[in-house]
Amino acid sequence: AQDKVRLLLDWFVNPDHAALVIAKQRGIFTKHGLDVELIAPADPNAPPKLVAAGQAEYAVSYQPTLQMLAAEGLPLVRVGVLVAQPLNALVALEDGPVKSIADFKGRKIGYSIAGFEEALLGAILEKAGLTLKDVTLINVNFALTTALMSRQVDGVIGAFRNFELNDLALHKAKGRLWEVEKNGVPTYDELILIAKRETVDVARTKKLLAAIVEATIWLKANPDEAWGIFSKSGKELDSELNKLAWKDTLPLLTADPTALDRARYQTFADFLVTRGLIKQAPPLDSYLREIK
Amino acid sequence: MTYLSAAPPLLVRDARIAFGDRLVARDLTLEFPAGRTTCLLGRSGVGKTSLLRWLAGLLPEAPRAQPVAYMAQSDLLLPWLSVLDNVLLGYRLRGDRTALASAEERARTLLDAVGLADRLDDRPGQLSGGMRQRAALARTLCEDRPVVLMDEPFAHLDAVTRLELQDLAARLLAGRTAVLVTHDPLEALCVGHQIRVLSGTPFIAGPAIEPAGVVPRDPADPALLGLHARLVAELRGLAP
Amino acid sequence: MTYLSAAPPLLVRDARIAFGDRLVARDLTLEFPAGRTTCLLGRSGVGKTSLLRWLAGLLPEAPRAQPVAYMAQSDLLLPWLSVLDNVLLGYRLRGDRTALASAEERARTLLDAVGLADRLDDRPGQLSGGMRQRAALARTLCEDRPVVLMDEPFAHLDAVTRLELQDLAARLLAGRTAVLVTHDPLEALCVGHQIRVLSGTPFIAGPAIEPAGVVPRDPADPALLGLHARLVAELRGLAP
Amino acid sequence: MRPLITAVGLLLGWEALVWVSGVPSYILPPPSRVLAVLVERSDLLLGEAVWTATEMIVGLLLGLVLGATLAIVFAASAGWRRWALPLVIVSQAIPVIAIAPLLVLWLGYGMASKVAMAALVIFFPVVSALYDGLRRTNEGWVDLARTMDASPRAVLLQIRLPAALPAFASGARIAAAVAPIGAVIGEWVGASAGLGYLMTLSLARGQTALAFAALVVLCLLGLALYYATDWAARVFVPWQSQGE
Amino acid sequence: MRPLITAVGLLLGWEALVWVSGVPSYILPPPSRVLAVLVERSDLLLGEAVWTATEMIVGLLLGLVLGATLAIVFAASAGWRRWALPLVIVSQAIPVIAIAPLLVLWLGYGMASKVAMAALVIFFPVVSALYDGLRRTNEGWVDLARTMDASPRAVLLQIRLPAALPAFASGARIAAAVAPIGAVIGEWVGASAGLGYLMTLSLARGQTALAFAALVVLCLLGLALYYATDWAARVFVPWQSQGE
Ligand SMILES: Nc1ncnc2c1ncn2[C@@H]1O[C@H](COP(=O)(O)OP(=O)(O)OP(=O)(O)O)[C@@H](O)[C@H]1O
Ligand SMILES: Nc1ncnc2c1ncn2[C@@H]1O[C@H](COP(=O)(O)OP(=O)(O)OP(=O)(O)O)[C@@H](O)[C@H]1O
Ligand SMILES: [Mg+2]
Ligand SMILES: [Mg+2]
Repeated sequence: AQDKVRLLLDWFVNPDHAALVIAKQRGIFTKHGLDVELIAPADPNAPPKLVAAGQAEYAVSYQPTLQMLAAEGLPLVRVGVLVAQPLNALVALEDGPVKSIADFKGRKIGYSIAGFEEALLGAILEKAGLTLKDVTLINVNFALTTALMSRQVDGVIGAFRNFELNDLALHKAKGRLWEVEKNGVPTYDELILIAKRETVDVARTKKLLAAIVEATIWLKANPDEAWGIFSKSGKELDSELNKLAWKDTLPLLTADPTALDRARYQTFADFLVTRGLIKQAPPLDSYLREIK
Repeated sequence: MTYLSAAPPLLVRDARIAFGDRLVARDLTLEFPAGRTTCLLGRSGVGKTSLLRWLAGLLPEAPRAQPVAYMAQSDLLLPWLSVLDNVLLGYRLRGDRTALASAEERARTLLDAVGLADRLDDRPGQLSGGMRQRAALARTLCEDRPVVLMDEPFAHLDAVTRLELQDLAARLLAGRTAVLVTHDPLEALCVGHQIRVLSGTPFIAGPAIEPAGVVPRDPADPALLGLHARLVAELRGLAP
Repeated sequence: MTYLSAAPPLLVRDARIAFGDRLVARDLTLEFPAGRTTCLLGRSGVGKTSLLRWLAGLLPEAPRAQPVAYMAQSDLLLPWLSVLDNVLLGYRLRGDRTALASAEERARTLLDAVGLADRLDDRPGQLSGGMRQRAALARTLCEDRPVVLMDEPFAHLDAVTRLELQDLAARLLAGRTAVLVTHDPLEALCVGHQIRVLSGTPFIAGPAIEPAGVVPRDPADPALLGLHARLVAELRGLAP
Repeated sequence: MRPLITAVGLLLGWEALVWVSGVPSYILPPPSRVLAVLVERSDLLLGEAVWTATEMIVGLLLGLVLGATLAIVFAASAGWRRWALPLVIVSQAIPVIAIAPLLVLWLGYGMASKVAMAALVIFFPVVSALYDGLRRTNEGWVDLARTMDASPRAVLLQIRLPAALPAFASGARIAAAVAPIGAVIGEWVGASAGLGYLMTLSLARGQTALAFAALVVLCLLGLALYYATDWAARVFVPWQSQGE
Repeated sequence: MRPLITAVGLLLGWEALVWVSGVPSYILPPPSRVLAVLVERSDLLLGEAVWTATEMIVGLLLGLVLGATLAIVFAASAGWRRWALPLVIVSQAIPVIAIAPLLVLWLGYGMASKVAMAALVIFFPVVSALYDGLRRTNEGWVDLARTMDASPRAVLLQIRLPAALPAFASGARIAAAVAPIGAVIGEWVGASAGLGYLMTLSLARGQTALAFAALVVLCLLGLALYYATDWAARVFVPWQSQGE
């Protein structure tokens, strides 16, 4: 019998989820004895909580989010990784007035609420000799590129490097991008897989990760065929932007979803403490689980 | 269709009726004899409606002793019910299905008697003012209660219909304790076993006037003429 | 306070009044003479109110020729206005400030005449039924129009007030073309220059009855007695 | 004919607005482009519209039933009113993000949780308007019913309720008009589906024309539901005024 | 006293719900914890509450004025009604995310755009209820006014409008109850302050108790606004029934 598994995505289905979608569509999960239901939630805040409450076995989340939730006492553990590097970036228009980070002084920066973008920005600005007080922060929700293109803001933080530049390009604009990890922010895993601490099923998780590995290998080898499968898995997925992002995303997908770099988590936890997002770093073992 | 069980008398003892600081009656003591029809006369605004509402138990301090049928000065027909259903309203409200079923016959007869036999299914909005009043009258009489209180029940009726319905009412009120407010002294003399004139502020009730003979009396009866003059004089505020 | 300019006659020519397939009048031709008061009598539901509404231009097909003052069968007082403001409603609605200012005096006088001098600031909800009707009457008379249409204006008044207000109305209607619906043949005989009885479905108007003498006539006048009997007979549906 | 003229007029007005104000098309696309997308992606839009329409209709029906029931309960019982009325008022202040996980926990990822949220938005105008209507019955009728020994229950159901139906219709109209947004808000709960989801997705991905195409479909659904409700209200509540 | 008992009772009910249903506290924190946070972070909460309260009140006032104006215009003019009524209905179906960029473009990131969004949510119950009320005036009064040669304008303003004030009050009550959510929705538009903003932020950081503390403050604001409106409606519209 197939093992029924509910996997909550972090947001709407997009090329970041390529490995998961391909594993499902090509029957790789089934092959590993899993019947995986991919659920795209409308509310990006909900998945970790629902996993903690046992409403799903796994969720896709972000390392900073996991660390903040763990600090708040949510019983979550990281069991794998999908994108083992930051995607987040600070973006401005190339033909705009901002040529370097220092140019942001006195300007407006938009972000979409995820809880920690303010902290990222603070670190980036400090590296350039500015503080958060030197800029006006504006929550533009998910309309990052719109806010940028209409020049209501001079830059946006929270843009994903594989999406927002393409989005700008589609609108015939060019973006200038600063990667967070090269500008004062310690590196971190953008997309991870989390589960409930008390009930992690190691055997099942192994199968899941194995399926993801297999799917990742296949799709990196057959990007065009994989795009065909991905874009047909949902009517709304077949868009020009996804097609462009697909190309940029595939190299970012990690080849080894089981890998865990504890030092990276320790450093980032310290970073979160310094930025005042959490009071105290929870013990690493309380929210990290290596599945080998 | 007459009421067989003994109807109670209506007693008002030391009643006080007031709206804010407008005192309508004070230390009011009155008795309406059992099984008889009393007509109330009085100048406009003296307090007839207020007294009737007091008797019906509708004023805050008023006790509510026995079941009454009450016909207000305005017709109070429900616009969403047909004429027939309006007449049966009491039975519908009490939710007694068997009583409702048996009352329907009575309601049809009454509506026929008030000349609305062909308007059973009309909504009140389609009726003329007098028709509405007749429907309200039918509803009150259909209630079949030992005590009946009626506030100007014939005000919107033409002279002929009025006489017919006075007769009908007098017949159906036989044996019941009824209080009927009217502005027409002659009407009071025809349908009332006794007549009381209210006057003054706060009002007091004049002595009971009891014309001879059985109700309904013939309005042409010359004996009523003298009483008529007396009533008008009382209304004018002159002692009899 | 009398109307000085010439009041027009009211003409109804080949009128048809109907509600859905209920035909109230057909090929109706009637004239109400200028400057005189016509009383309409008729059985309940015959079509008096409908005719009055036709004359007021309120029915869909009705023409609206001259300014009228219209008093409906129900009082139609606005609950949010004081009695005084209700009486001045027409002036307020027309928004003519000078007319409004000068009419206020007239309104007070009229309210005094109908016995509501001490209730000027009351809301209609605080009045008795008869008081409401008197306020509506005052409003209609305050309008000072050449044509006045009144639907049972005295229905809720006691006999004494009724006589007083009949006098008042007769005085104020002098020189105006007035149509007054009533159910009391004696009242019609007292205040009307001429009287017409409506009967039948669709209704026709009987011949004009014109009692001798000037209005308001004395109700005790024995000459009226014969006419009274004739009117009641006509109402009964018997040819005179 | 007339609604068509109105619609064309509004579209022309929108097009003119875009041209005159010079709003960039990634903020407000001109209707010509939206119409093109509407045709092109009609398949996708239709699928999501069915989902949203179901939420709207079920939410509205639920809201009407729930709203009417609560209003009647409030009118009947001072106790309930004291406890539950503040709760009902407060329920209107709760943003979906605060209780979305709770709804999923109780109702799952499917349509139930979305409809529950939609109904929460939709039911309030009905409770409020109907309860108001029930409170302001012509007192004469109530007095009459009391003299007829009517139980409070009979007064409520046979006098106050029919008298308050125009108020109910009024509340139902408001409810019908907010049903689309109720459904869209509901789509924030549970799994992604529906026009609201499509809109969020395409706005975040810069596909403004698709988002507005979804919006146009949503508006059409809203208009249809409103006019259907309005029509039903006219047919089933022919008497209009509260009083006499 | 009574509201206090009710409040305590409701809090106990909430606590019981948490214990009985076993909802984890990061989804629905027990009131005891929320109250602790409420006290602890009262400074922060108060600051955000002032912001949101301002949006609510300004939005409500704007909504009342705008709603009343539109309802009167609709009642006065069939032309306006034909063009603008569908627009008003459709305006209720528009999710904030679709027009947020547009609002920001026109009104900037300050309070104006938030108030505009809040007013858009709030004004509809007022238009709808008042317009309904204006349509169902006792026809006898209107006929009377016509015989008095009243202009349509005078009939509207002096007869229909006062007669429809109870309906307006009814709409205003609904508007007051949705004002908090209107303000929160408004905060979706480029906000960096307000209770809605605080809630989103703390939910994203897993600080559920703080989010619910903000929600409690929002609910209290909502209740206060509702009861203030209710009181005003009773005082200024003492006559209740539409008809006679
Ligand atoms: N709005 C209406 N819809 C349908 N039928 C109506 C309407 N108004 C009046 N009628 C009918 O028209 C006829 C005449 O009514 P009208 O009110 O004119 O009578 P009336 O002579 O004034 O009676 P009353 O003395 O009882 O006031 C009646 O049969 C009545 O049922
Ligand atoms: N709800 C009320 N609020 C204030 N005053 C009232 C109210 N009802 C009646 N009154 C006052 O009480 C007095 C008596 O009114 P009531 O209606 O009993 O008179 P009535 O004798 O029936 O008069 P009518 O013959 O005109 O119907 C009047 O002065 C009236 O203004
Ligand atoms: Mg009375
Ligand atoms: Mg009539």
